[in-house]
Amino acid sequence: MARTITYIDAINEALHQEMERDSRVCILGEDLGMGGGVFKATAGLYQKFGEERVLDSPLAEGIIIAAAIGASLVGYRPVPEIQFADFIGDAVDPILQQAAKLRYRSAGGYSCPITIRVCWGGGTGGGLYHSQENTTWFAHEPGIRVLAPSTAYDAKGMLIAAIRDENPVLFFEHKKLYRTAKSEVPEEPYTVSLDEAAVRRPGRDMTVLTYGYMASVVMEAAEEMAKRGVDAEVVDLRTLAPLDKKTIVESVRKTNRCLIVHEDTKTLGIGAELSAILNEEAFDDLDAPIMRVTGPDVPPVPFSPPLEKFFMVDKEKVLAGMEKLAAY
Amino acid sequence: MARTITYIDAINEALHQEMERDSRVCILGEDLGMGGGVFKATAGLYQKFGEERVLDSPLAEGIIIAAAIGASLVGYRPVPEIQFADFIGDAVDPILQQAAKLRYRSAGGYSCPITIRVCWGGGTGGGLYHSQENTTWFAHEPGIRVLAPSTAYDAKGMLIAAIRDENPVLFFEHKKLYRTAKSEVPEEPYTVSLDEAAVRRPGRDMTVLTYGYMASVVMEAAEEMAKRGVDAEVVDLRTLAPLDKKTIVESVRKTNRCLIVHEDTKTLGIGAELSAILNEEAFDDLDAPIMRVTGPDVPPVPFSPPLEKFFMVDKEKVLAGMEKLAAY
Amino acid sequence: MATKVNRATAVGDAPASRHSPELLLGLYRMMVKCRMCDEKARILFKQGKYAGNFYSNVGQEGGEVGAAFSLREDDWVAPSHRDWTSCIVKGAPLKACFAQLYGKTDSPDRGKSTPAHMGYPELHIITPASTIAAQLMIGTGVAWGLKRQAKDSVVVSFCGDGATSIGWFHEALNFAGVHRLPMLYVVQNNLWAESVPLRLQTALTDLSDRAKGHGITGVSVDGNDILAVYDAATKAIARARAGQGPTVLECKTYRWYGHSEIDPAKYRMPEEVAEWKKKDPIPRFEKYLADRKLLSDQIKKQVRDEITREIDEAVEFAEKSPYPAPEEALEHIWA
Amino acid sequence: MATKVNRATAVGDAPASRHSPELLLGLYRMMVKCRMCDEKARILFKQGKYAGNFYSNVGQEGGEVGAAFSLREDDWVAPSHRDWTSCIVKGAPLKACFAQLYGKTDSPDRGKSTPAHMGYPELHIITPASTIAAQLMIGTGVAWGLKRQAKDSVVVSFCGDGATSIGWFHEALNFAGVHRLPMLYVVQNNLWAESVPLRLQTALTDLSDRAKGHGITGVSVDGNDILAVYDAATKAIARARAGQGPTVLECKTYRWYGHSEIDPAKYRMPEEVAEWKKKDPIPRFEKYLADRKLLSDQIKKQVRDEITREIDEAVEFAEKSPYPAPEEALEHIWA
Ligand SMILES: Cc1ncc(C[n+]2csc(CCOP(=O)(O)OP(=O)(O)O)c2C)c(N)n1
Ligand SMILES: Cc1ncc(C[n+]2csc(CCOP(=O)(O)OP(=O)(O)O)c2C)c(N)n1
Ligand SMILES: [Mg+2]
Ligand SMILES: [Mg+2]
Repeated sequence: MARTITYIDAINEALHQEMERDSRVCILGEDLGMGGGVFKATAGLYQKFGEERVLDSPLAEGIIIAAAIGASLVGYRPVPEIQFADFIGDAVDPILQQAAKLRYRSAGGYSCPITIRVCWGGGTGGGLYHSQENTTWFAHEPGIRVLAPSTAYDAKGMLIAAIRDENPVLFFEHKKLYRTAKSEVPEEPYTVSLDEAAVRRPGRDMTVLTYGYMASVVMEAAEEMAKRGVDAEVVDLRTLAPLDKKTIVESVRKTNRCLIVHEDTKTLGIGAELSAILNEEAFDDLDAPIMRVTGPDVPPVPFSPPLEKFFMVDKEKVLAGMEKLAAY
Repeated sequence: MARTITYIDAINEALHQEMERDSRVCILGEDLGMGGGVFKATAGLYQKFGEERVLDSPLAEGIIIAAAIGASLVGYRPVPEIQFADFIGDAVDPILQQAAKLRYRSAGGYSCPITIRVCWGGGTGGGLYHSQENTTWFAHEPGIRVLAPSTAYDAKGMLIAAIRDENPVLFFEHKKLYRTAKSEVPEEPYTVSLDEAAVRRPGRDMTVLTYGYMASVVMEAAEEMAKRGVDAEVVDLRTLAPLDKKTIVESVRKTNRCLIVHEDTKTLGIGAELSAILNEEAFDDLDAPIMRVTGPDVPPVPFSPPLEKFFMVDKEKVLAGMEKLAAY
Repeated sequence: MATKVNRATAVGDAPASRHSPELLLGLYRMMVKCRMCDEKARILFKQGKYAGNFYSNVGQEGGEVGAAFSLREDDWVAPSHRDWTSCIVKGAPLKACFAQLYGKTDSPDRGKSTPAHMGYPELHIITPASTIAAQLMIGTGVAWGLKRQAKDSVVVSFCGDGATSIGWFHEALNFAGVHRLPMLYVVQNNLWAESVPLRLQTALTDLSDRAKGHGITGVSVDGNDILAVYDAATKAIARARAGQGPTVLECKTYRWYGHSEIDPAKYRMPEEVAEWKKKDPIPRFEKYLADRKLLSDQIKKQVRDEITREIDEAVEFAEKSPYPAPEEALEHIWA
Repeated sequence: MATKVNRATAVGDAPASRHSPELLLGLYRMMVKCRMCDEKARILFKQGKYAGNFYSNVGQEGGEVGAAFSLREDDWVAPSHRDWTSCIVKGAPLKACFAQLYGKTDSPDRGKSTPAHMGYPELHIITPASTIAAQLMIGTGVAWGLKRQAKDSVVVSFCGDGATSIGWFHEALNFAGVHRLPMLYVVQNNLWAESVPLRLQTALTDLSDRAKGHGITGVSVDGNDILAVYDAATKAIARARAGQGPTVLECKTYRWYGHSEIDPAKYRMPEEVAEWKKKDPIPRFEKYLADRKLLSDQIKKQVRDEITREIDEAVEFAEKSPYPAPEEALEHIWA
């Protein structure tokens, strides 16, 4: 039975259900056991499954990921947490040089089914070190899935699918969605494909590619544009690596125009790859340049409220981008 | 007076001269003092300037960079070395969260004039962990220059310019160029702009954007294509961040076609941003899609010789790309 | 400020057992000031006066003041997230400190960094980043530079118990050990890293033993005994100045409130909190001073009144200070 | 292989001072085998038979064999770049080992990884990456998993002196300390990390003191005395099996050749090298065995002849093994 719950409750429910279903699933990270996590994503797990399966780790992202990798080699399916994307630095090597390449370097002899949950994104006053997006570093490297769900429904279904997937997965959760994103979510466990983008709103006049918190901002803008006579198709990527090229390219082939919206800084954000792919695969269908509405190329996100507002993409900025594209 | 020297000798000479000129310049890293470095980039410096200024550090990339940052705060201009790009993981946070953001987070109160030398690139049998390119991680972040010279002349002039620059700089040296790239290099110190791409070969029919070792491969291919009747303009980016958009865009506006060639894996390589920029700024001038000839999306670079050959972009692959673009 | 004079003269020459009355009152005054500023910062946050978050140091003032009080102007401080008050000890004007909370243009970083991450270039306070242990590494680099310049300045760097688990902490100590750098690593062991208790953080009992893994000096003291901290710190600083290398100084203490202002800290037993509140470093030091006839109720009141006035002024100043213009977001990226 | 039986029975039950002749000869044979394979690998590299690079372990066999010899099949090994021969000790067929050098399809990774980075899933040898200390961290994770499964298997992980400076080394030890994991960290202290001498690496004299920073057991032994290593390792392994936690075992030793086959190692004094060659662990153990009438020239020759035959076969096999097809580069990325 479905009920309306928040993004964070969806994540919490997915964790509860997968841990119940499969005793190999275990959790480790900072402040997530007794504390239940900064945002309470792991609330109740410690109480239900105990310290053996829900471990408050020492403050060291490197060993959090490496311990998960090691445990996966003896049959566990660990779900380590990186508290904020901004603090993933110590774990970049464990994630990209170890986890993402383990299958490859052993020619399939070892596999590494871990799901790394990471909280990302700005717009909550977190400042320079509690707001970042660094999906690019990871999406650049083959061998690890990079996911960024935007709805409560996807958050639950994709997290369950990720835990069951044999590949290492980075599961990026946008902190602004935790309590604002709500959807009908079935009580029972279910999975959402890790290979498919979602067409959130079909449309004829342009395609808007986006993901994460921006997906909701774009949806609002699209409705507004509809009133102004522009019918936008909104594609929520959901997976940042590998990308669902098929859905993306087909949509733009149909609408002939494409706007990319992301919160990340412009240069080498996910939008860069999207634009390059479309140029390669839908060039003859393009009636206008592919445009990007993104964070500016400044360190994300300066603290003071006017600076944060300047950084963040909002509905007005998206509308301006859509108007510009439509007018081209 | 200019003589013909190798890329590595050019780097070595730049270091000698800058250390002579400015007592604030100092060097630290692994295996670079008494040993003179894996590739001998720092040969003779220890003997000339002593342990105080040429320091063999403990095996810890994090403190190598952080010590350099700290020393820069009390007036030094450190030139730390990361032995291989593959091992930069431990220093990702010091580089991107500390060095690149220090000026910003202190609103100019502190600055961080360090030049981080990094050896990168494949094609020398180095396998999965002595071949990588990860320029994308760094070029994605504002606040740090990312350079990748392709000639001995540029190597010297850009390294000197980098050391004198007030910004933190990542200076990527391609290991395959060390002894193969030779050019006329003045004996005296000189600088090369850190803001400008170089048009290596003017041409009318297409623009090829490239950098690093690939620049020499592309030059050969371009000469070959000239014989086949296609006159390619070759632009060597030299700087990967910030990019010299002006030169890039102007070239493509003129030739109306663009091929991007890099050694890095395709997805979210520097080529992605180039393509996106051109799409935004030269769309109406494009007679064909922007195409990319790059490493495949596999962990760079598998060891066994046939696998490495499969991975690396070579003249034949570039020629095939140029033919395809010309025929579009 | 009278304390400035004290600081310059009282240190080094006076044996630890004979602290001058001026020094003792200076320490006292500074502890009270830190406490009151911190409590004010908490209230302002609860009132919604500024965005972001705040990490209270209340309860830990013994370590904060004791370790940094004797520093000279040319010494450096590398604070972490819980050390906003260390800027006050190093001499930062309260106006700047409160402007920092508000993200206003009169903060040293014009609102770029969060309330917790205050730096002050003129006072050699390194603007912190959140990354745990980064300040220790950069501070170590500063110490390396100072040593090479043959200066006798030192660097004092603060961190918590949790920070001693991350690899970079060890890289810093190891490097400082090799080069006998003029560093003092103050570990404020408050038993918790967010909700993670010490037993899940480390197998050690004394975090000063971290030093043993790097061949450097380690000392553990009661962090709520400001004189114990002060004595250990001045000794370590004197050793550092004399080229005798770095010290890890563990201050055993406790944070009274949640990890940050948004943490109700339900993971801790109320008894534990109550127990530690009894060990409050301020009344304890007040008793010490009163026993020596150095402190009366009148002086106490006078100290608090003066500080209250200073704080009120600073808050008013911060509130009036303008926000940065939005486009300032584009400044200070490139040289 | 006769040694397999020895390994299973000789350990734990036999007190360290009374090693059975079978065990002693098994250790001897394995040391010689490692030496001969390694020297062969060097020659093949010099002959240009394979690409990449090779990191010789010659001189360090005492630590390599002594630490891993007593392992059971269900135990794990986490090697680093200089530990190709540890795979041999753990039981990897020489054919696979030499195919690894050549990057052929009969290597466990079908040519994906370099010569130095051999793994062997069936034998629980973790395929290494170059990143220094990564193997310690992942090995620690394996130990965590084993402990939670209430297995009594252990993990032995190798690294060098240089590796003890990087933060991840400490994160691993700290985690193993908190959870008392069944880990043995073998530090092959060969005095150099590439060209960096120990004095610039650490302020410590004994690298087993790294353990003190994490509240775990540390032991230093003469790495060229195979019995000293064997005894210390079996004791540590027994403790680990019994749930008594991890150990850092420093083996003081020396690498005879350059850091890798492309390093002429001019930074070392010839006297130092000569001095250490005199301490060669093999003749030293031969004398021990001969003194006890366990080794004759004839047995020595026999051992060497047998191993030579085995190596020759393995090399021939590796040479004949096919290279992977180029398109295999696209395989094994995704599940
Ligand atoms: C590398 C990194 N990981 C995680 C965090 C999030 N974080 C901020 S403070 C903190 C706990 C710090 O504990 P401790 O070192 O004991 O200091 P305390 O807060 O108790 O003063 C954590 C996990 C961070 N800032 N940096
Ligand atoms: C993180 C990292 N940094 C640098 C290197 C390059 N590197 C390979 S081996 C080595 C020295 C290792 O020294 P030590 O740990 O003493 O081992 P040894 O080679 O002496 O056996 C270095 C610096 C690396 N592989 N990984
Ligand atoms: Mg703490
Ligand atoms: Mg060594």
